[in-house]
Amino acid sequence: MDTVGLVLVRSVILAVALASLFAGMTVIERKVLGYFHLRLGPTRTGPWGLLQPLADAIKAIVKEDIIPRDADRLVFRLAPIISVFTALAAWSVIPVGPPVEVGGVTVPLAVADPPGGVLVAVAFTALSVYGVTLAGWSSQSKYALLGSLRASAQLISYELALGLSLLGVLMMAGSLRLTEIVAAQERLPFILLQPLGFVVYFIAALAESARVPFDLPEAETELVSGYHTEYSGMRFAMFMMAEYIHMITASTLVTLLYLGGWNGPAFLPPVAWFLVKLGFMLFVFIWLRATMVRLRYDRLMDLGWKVLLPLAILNLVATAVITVFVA
Amino acid sequence: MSGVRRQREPYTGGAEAMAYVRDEIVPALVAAFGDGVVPLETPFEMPQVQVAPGQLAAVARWLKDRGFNMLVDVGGVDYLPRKPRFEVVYHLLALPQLWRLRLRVPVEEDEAEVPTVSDVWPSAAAAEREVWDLFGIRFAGHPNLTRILMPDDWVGHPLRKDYPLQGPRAQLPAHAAERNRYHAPKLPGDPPGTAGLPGGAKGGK
Amino acid sequence: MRQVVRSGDYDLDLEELVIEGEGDRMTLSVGPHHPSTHGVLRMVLEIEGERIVKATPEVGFLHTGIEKTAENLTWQQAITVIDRMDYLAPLSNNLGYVLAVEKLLGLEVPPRARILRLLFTELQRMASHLLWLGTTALDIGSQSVLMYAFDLREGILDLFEEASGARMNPSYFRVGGIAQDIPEGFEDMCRRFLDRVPERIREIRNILDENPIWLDRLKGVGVISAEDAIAWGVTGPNLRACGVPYDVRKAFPYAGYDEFEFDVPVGENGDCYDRYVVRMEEIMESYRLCRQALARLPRGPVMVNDRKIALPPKHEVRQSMEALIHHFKLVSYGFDVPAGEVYQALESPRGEIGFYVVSNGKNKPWRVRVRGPAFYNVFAMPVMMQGALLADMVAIIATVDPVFGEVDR
Amino acid sequence: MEMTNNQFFLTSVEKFVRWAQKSSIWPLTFGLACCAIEMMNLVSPRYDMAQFGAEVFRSTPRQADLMIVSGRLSNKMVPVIEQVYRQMPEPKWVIAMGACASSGGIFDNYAIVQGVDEVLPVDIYVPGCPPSPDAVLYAVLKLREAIASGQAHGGVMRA
Amino acid sequence: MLKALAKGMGTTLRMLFRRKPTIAYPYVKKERSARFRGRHELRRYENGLEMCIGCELCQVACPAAAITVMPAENDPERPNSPGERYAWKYEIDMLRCIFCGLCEEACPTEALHLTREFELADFTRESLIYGRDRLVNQHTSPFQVPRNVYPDYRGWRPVHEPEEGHGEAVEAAGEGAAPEVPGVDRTAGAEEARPA
Repeated sequence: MDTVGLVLVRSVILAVALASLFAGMTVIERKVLGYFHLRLGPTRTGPWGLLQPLADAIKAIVKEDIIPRDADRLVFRLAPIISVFTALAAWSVIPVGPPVEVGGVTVPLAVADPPGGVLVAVAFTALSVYGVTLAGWSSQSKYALLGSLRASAQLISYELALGLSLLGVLMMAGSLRLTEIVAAQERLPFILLQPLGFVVYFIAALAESARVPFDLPEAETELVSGYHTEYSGMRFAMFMMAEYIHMITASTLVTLLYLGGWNGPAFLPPVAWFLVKLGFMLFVFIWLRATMVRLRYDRLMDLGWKVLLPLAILNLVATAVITVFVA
Repeated sequence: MSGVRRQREPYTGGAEAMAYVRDEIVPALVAAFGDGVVPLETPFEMPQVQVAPGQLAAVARWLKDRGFNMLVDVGGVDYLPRKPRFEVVYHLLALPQLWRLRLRVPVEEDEAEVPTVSDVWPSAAAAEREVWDLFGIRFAGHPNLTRILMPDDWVGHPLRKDYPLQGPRAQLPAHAAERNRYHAPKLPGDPPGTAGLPGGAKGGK
Repeated sequence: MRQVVRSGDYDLDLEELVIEGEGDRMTLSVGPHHPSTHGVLRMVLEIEGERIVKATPEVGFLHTGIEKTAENLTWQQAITVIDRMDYLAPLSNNLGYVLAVEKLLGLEVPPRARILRLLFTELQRMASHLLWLGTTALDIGSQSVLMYAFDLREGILDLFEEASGARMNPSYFRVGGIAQDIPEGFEDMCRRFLDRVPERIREIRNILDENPIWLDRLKGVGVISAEDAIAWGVTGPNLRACGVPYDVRKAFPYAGYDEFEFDVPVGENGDCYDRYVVRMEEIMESYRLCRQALARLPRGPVMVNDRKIALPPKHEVRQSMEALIHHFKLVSYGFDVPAGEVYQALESPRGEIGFYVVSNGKNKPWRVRVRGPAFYNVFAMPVMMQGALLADMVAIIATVDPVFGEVDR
Repeated sequence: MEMTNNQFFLTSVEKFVRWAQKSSIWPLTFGLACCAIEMMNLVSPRYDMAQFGAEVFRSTPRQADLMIVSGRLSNKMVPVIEQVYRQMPEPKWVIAMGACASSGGIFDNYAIVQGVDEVLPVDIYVPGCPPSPDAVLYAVLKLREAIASGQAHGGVMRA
Repeated sequence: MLKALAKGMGTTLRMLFRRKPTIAYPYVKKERSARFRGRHELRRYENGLEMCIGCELCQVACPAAAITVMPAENDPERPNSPGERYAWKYEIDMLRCIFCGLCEEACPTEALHLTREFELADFTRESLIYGRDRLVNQHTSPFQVPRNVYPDYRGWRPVHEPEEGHGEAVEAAGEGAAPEVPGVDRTAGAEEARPA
């Protein structure tokens, strides 16, 4: 039986794990990206530069905290908190493995595994747009404002394609519960059954987490730093954290929904399979960043509305037809 | 590769083109404008003519109509203490023909004003601003004759010969020299028998 | 609509800026400290949403007074300041200046010096275009290409360091020849470097050339017609991208370019993509030129045999009184240059750089006027920016390739 | 930089914080002239400042720790650099890179400020015109040591 | 389009496995060219006498006016240099210096030399004005002038041919960093170097 105590324990473990995963992710990205760039990345801070994120974090904490004179102080402070909260909250329903037996109690490897898990995760991801928008608006800086406008437009337009492509998976799995969706892929991962849906979902997820080539909200060369131009120190670090957790969430969802989650040949335990697939997805994210250039804003909108959305609908209809006739 | 690229025959033969300008166009120009235009000798292949400031606008139009479609450069020269003191130098280029021509417009110090040619060649607009900024030569009819390189509130025109190289700093008292020790003169108490010049001064030239 | 927006971080105005718009027009001041302005350009943009209605470049933030400083140095010393003008192509600047002075002096440099100058200028063109490629790619979002381009450029800087002793601003060319002959082993080093070039360029083009996003960002963006470009004084790759095959190396050959075989890549549409391809092709043309220059490098002196211009060699200074006197005279006074004025045009990586040098017969230049190609290119940018998007501004500034040391001088 | 006089009692927390600060110096992209090109070379494959965790060039001063003034500072640029410096949060450091930024260099003339220290507090000066990237790396390392030993306080170098 | 993307992705993936040219800076330093223009030094002859004779040509040649030389007469009993004068005070402002090498060219005795040392950064402007104490090469200096710094200065002979004749001057310069041997008379080479 799941008790409140166990849920709390799992929440704490998850929060700590995510924070360290975020930290690890920054240094791994810097190193892998460095290798793509023919250089080494952090090497001196701690062994192999592994303590780099710790140094970054401590530095960010002791850094002076500037709030611009004209900023809306309350909203300015609230925005990064919203960002981090929504990013973390999405993880409350994401399982990392099948339920395990601990001392006779069956414990799911997630904070919660509600029946509408997918919806909760997607909803929280979408909510993060508020943090970004409010940050840009409250900064009272033109670059930040433009960045946040771009971010909100981008998130909203890709949310549709994302949700619609997701429906194909849900139909095939016949459930909204993430563990059951994974269980439905025991024989074949959905990437093989839903290739089109996968492509649409992957691009939309990339755009949602604002990664290259969709990193327009913080396009450095145009908008200086986008919506967090005016943020410094810890508040900026919180935005970075939210961004990285979004990236991890996106990779996780792809893993769970399309790559079969923790299913895999038995020579590795399920959680390890999950981590391998997740790691691969994260590598693909970095790889794309090393290869791609940034889309232009209007093309981004075109891609979202004129290409991805019709494709997602097509995928949905096709899945529906096939599901009805085959089943 | 997107087949739009091709290596077109480049323009060649600039030397003959300049000879053509010297032998054909300059005489025609002189004939058209009389004593407003004086051909100067051309020591280094590029033909040059001296144009009176009053005639410049008309000469510019005439040349533009003959094919000089690019104004390569507008620059000023300060010939202090000569009179007329300044000269505005225009370098023209005609593109398919590769003609080059230099116009030299002498300008008096008291009425340092030349008609603008920015309505003939738009590229002149910025370059004329630069000449105004650095030499203080005004261009009548220029749409926006403001400083371009120096800050708006700068005093003086730095490239004039009577403007000190160090600008306002040249008048600063010794504490500036104290900081830039290598520019300070020799100090009393330096050893006897030294024949050196004060540091940094390129004396005797 | 009346909207109060605090002036952006990068504005000069410290006061609040009130924007009164018809519609949603707002003024955005980009630069002079902005990551995509390639230095210290300030672009005052009027934008509607993300569409640019009006663009006004403002320059002068790097005004260095190079022309004035050069007037206060001797002819030979002035090379050092000329170097620091277009800091991506110091050797092109050097070459233009020394050619102008040599014209005034009526000097003919030895053939070895001439071909070495050509070799180094072409290496410099490659280095400049590589840096341009890297920063452009960075502006459009690809950090990797920046790294690959820098990695390759590093090889050229090594060559400069080997020959002249400095990676940038080598002050290597002198009036009358070259400061020092190339060291032993330099030619092999140069060949080894050149061997790497085609492969590396191909890799970079693999990443960019057919990348749909890259094409999308550049094609049809920042178009300028040939007539407009000529009227605004645009030269160099930017002009050739419009289809005008004007290259000073072919049109008014200098430094022996007429003895060499190379093509002039020309674009058609005058958009950012053509500017990109023209420059990429130019790298390969420079590569060809370097190969030819290495192949036909003659032996012989690298400085004119004229004691009134060239410093005597050190061993002679130690032995001969006459040489010592020449040495002292040349170092302390320099040499007189006959009075006159000369305009020397030259194809720098950014276009026609012109040196209008006036001498009054003394040991210092009376006036060194530099026609910076980037100066004119910058002021043609508003034409390209008509109706572009904010993101296009980045691509336009990047592909026009301004260098502010040369714009502001 | 060795601690010559051990008059400061460093708690381990302070030491830890300084270690963090020195290990994570994020520079600002403030390029002016020739030196800016060599500054860009700092992140290039060969020199790779990322080794010291310092490759994160931030384009907004709000998130930067280190301003590398790379190139000549003209009079017209002074208000800009002052404002950008003010926008950087404490603690912040300044490297005057190259001759022009440090002292005006060859340009002892009307247009150039004779050393950026007339405008900003400078922590460390790097000679060279431009200094090669490893010379700047040396300065960064020296600055790191000064930060770790508590000597560098944003322009005020204490013994 | 997919093919193009795959090509790009493949290229970057290959880069992942390419050898990295990174220099682990403080531990490994880049090999500088023999002509590298770094910190200045004033060299000594083998017998310990300074090569600089205080002629001030470097000061005049410097376009940045970074060099200050104040010569003084040599004490005939304990000379500092083989000439009549020596540099009583010799200062180079490293921050003004643009490392153009004109001073090195100007030096008639090849006393002034730009070494390969590039690590010069310091905390104050004052500390970067190098005086004689830091410029005159101490005998512990490991620096050796490579022979190809002046393989053929100013092209008076065809290049890349074996050196002959005037090689001695280069030799002497190359050994300028040798340990000071007090009490030894001036060598012939040093005599020869006296300008007048």
